[in-house]
Amino acid sequence: MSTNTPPLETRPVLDLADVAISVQDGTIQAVRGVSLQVRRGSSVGLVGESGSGKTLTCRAALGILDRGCRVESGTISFGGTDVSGLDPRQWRAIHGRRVGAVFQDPGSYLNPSVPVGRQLTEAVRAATGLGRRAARVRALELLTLVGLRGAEHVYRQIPGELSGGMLQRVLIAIAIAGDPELLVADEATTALDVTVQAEIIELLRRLRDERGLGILFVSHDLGVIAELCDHVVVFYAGEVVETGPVEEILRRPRHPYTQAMLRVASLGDYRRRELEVIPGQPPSVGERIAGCRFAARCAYAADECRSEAIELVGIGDQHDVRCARIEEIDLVQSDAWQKESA
Amino acid sequence: MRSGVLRRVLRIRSAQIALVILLGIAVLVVFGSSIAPQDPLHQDVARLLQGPSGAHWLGTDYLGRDVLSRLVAGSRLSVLTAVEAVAAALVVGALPGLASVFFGRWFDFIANRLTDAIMTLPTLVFAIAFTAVLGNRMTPVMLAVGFLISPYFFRVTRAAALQYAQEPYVDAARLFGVSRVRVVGTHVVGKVLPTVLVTAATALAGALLTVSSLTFLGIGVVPPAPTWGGVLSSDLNFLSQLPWAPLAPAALIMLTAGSLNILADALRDTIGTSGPPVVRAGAITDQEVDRVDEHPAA
Amino acid sequence: MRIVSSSSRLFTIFVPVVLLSTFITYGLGALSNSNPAAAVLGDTATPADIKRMDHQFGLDKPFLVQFVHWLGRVLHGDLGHSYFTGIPVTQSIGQRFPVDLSLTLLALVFAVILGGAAGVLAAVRQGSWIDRGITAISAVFTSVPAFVIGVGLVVVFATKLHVAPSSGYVGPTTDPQRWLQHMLLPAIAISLEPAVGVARQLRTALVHELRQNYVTGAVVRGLHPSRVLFGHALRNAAGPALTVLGAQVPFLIGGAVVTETVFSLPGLGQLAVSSAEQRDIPVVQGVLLVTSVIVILANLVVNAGLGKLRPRAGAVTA
Amino acid sequence: MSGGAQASEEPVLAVEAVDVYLGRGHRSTRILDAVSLDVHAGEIVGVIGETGSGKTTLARTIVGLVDPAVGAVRLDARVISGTRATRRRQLRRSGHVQYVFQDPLRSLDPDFTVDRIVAEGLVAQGRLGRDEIARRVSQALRRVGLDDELLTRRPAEISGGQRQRVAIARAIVLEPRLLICDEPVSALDASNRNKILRLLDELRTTLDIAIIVIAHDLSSLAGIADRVLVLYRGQVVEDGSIGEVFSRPAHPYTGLLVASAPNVIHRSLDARQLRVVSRPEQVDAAVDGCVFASRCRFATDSCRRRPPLLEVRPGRRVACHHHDTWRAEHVTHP
Repeated sequence: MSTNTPPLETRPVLDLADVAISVQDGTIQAVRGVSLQVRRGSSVGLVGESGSGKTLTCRAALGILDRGCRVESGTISFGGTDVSGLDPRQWRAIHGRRVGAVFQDPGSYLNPSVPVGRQLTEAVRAATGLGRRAARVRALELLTLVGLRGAEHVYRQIPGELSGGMLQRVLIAIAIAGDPELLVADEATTALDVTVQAEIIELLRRLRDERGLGILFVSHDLGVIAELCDHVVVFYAGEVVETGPVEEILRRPRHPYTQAMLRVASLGDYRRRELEVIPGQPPSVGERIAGCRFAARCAYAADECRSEAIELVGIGDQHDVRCARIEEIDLVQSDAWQKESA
Repeated sequence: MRSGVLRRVLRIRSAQIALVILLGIAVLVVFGSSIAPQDPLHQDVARLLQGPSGAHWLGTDYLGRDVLSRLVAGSRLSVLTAVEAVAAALVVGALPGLASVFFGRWFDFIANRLTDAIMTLPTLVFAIAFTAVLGNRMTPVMLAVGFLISPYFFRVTRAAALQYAQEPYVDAARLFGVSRVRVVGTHVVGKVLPTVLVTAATALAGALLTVSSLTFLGIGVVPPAPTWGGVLSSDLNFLSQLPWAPLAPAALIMLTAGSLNILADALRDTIGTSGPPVVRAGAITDQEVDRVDEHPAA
Repeated sequence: MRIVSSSSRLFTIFVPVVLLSTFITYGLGALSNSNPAAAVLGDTATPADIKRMDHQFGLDKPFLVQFVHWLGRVLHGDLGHSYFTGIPVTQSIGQRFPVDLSLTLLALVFAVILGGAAGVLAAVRQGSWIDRGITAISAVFTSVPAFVIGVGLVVVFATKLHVAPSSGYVGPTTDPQRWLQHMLLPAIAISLEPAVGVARQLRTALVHELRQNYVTGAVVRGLHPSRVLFGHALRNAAGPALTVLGAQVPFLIGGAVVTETVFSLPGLGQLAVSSAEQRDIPVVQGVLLVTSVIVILANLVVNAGLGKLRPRAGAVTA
Repeated sequence: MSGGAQASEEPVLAVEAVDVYLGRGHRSTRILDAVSLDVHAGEIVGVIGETGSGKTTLARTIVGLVDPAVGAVRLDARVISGTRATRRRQLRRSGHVQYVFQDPLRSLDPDFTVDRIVAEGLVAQGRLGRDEIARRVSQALRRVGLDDELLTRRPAEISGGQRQRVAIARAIVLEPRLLICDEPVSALDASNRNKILRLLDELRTTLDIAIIVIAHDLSSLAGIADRVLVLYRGQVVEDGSIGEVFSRPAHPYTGLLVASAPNVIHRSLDARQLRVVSRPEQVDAAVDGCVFASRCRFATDSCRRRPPLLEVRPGRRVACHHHDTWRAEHVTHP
């Protein structure tokens, strides 16, 4: 993360500093050196291919890592309190009250045999301690707040009777039931239809702006991140390779992987053309590689890239890149640009 | 057969032990009375109800007969009749279960109601009633028991077969013009087989307990003939003199049934980890019927 | 074939089942080649005597007519008379029925409590020594016939420790405490097998449920672990376990019949065995019918329980 | 490249106004409603539709896993829908129509090795000897960019992208006239998605086959499709060349679809301005009206009648009463 002083005077809601996560009982280090911050009213997007470590990072921040996975080093703190060593009982004070979460495949995160309203009321009561009746009233308000029409009717339905978009709205209502400062959304729009996805993004944007919710948004789709987030963290093979404000990353990506990712992303143009691909495949999770982990697939890779570990370097206002050849690449690209325009 | 399932099962230590025990039992079954150390029917009034000794390793019973010889000689009847029951159940249950892939909802409806009906008949009471009809012989009684447990085979096989028959690779094969029978033969049968094996092993253990229960009650055997349950039953009247006497026959029954159960568990675990969905016993069938509807015959 | 209501389910499923199982029961008796008249009248009977007797028992009519008549009488509570003693079958069954009913019900209660607790404990402490211990004990009990356990209990608690009676029966209305004393050991003996069945299924289902996303979801909502376990996971895992319990009832009754012998309880089992030896078909039919009805009733109860657990009937699934 | 540029005079596939129902008796529902579609050799046609649009049912109808109640499916002018079992088997064994299923992992038998999977169709034909089959299998694998060392692997032992290639190899080994790919890239990340799409693009020219790609989002069609058919709840709402349809959608639903697609560059339509704010209740209630009316911002009373699928320009069809006016109502505020 950049060493610049944060522009907002508020303390970050979520602060990850140099976090490393191991899987399979510590035998494989899947994520290393991740630092990121989320502030109230802002949204940070984690983007990367499957296996890049973005989901592990976000589950670590939620304190719900699977058995065999562990935060090896670094600190995770919520509003200044370090949570990396908390036990499940202590986490309960944070879950629902300070952080809510939504996931991909919303239906599976609800008990299939219990009406959604009862699950929402239950979450309201757990987070606020309200009485049964007051919690029910609050639950109906929340259903309306997340844009569900006919809250009374939806309240009584079981998950199997609702569409994916409705379920995700219910899950968002549950997540914000305790009025938390942070919402973690792990591929929350991935399985949805595009029109529904756009509506959910719209809803998240509204909650962020109106309630000052901080959002940590995980997606493999840079397009979705671009729609919602103001800050992007690009993951590749367990490391952060580039992080910065969303406009800057989209306009002038500096890491060759980010550049490649933008080239293969959907461009909003549907004419026939030769589609771009990134040659090769990412290294397997935890594979030991001296030097840059992207070097094997990188057109600019040189000997220096393969010998020693590359540091994340600040190159501008909150813009960091993990690339040893960033200056040379800039030169090559501006040359190419000049030739093209000449 | 799913490649390597058996090989993986045999890598499990408990399964190895179980298999060794079962092989030992199989030797007893095959050679039976010919390897019994003494004549299982020979009565020795001079040695009634004796404890273990050099001459009689497991002691003698109330007629002075050698308990070890009676147990060894009784293996064949005790185990083979159980095998008969399971074989009958396999034929009556598993084959129609597999065939249910081919037939429509009416076959399904009737088969399921019939299955429900058979499952309400209490096995032992039915077996007892059967001796009233057909006389006190073991084989027909156990065929009847096989009939009663066939619904379990039917359900397990049917559920598994229908599940696999709906996989897209089955559709894919059908789109190549492969006939239904051949599709089921190549893509379904092999995957259902381990599940059927698990059921068979469990059912065999259960049938063994049923045989011993029946022989314990004196049903299905004509007195001097030795059986495991019969030895146990005769010991029961002399508990005050020889309280540990039931141990040997009980242990024999437990070892056999236990080994079968361990083998079934090992098999189940192996299938479970290698991919195919776990078939829940006695799962409610209406949903399956619905799924069949959505699968128009072509 | 979607279930519209429980009453239509009753008609589409249980009525055919009851009809079929009674038919099998009756058919079994009728198929027997043994001629009751000849058996009762002995070697000296003349063909005319036998014919008269056949007519008296209704055995000269076509099979289906006999079945319908028999069914009609059964519906009026008439199971016929014993060929030998002439005592109404309902009377001899009525005397012994309470023994088996007490035994079965008590055993079911034990099975639910023991199996439920063991299954939940094993699933929650999955992989621990508690789980392995429960699994090992389960493996032992599935391999032991109920009567062997009964014999073991008699040896330990009655013959050695003298803390429980080894035989006999006292009605619950006569003396509830002594009833329980007499029932305790046999009920435990036959409850262990179904308890193991429940425990194993519950463990499997609960382990499966605890891995589901909705459990993770409940955790990040800050719900109390007991709420997650009992309010969510167990609710969904209980269904398969209950189904297994229902499927165990026929075996439970079988266990009861054998265990009666061990504890010298005057129940249906002894009646069944002695009438089977004598080929007293009406009595055998009666016992089979009554035990089948117990099974069907138990399954109705289980189904009602399943209905409560599952989402509303007719729910649209996507 | 404009729509239908490579069209020969006779389409390989002609779907003629098919209605498809699924389910039995009173639970039967209409999944496809008067859907028609032509595909020519060397052409890729995209079918785009969201959950419940009937896109997979359309694919299953074309390959003959589902029979249409009304209408017909023709391959090279011969009817192939609703035929008898023997004729159907004959058609299937010909291998002219091939289907690449949505989920490559589940559509490949986990117990089979790659060579057996790819050979299955040839074995079913029973025409070729073992050596010839082996030769064709390895040729098909090379064509999709896989090498022979994969032959003895099982589906679980290869990557997601490789599985999809195996599924495509299994289809093209039979030298089909028509290839239908159901969501061929939805399970893949962006780079692997583009690799598979490039492969399809290559196959259509090298093999001169007609290809239908079914997708739920635009990115799975981008760059390869010539024409696109937009399905909404079982009806075709718009079709035409992909460039035209997506750069200037004529149906409000297509507009919403384009505007909703996540995008890293500036777009011309704003989804927020296309969503329903309020609408006359009676439009909602109309059973025989426009299928999209309940979600359409521009719906009026006239939308209680079903709009016909009109050919507004050669090769461009739209089913909307307001197709030429709604864009004018859509005002972009800065």
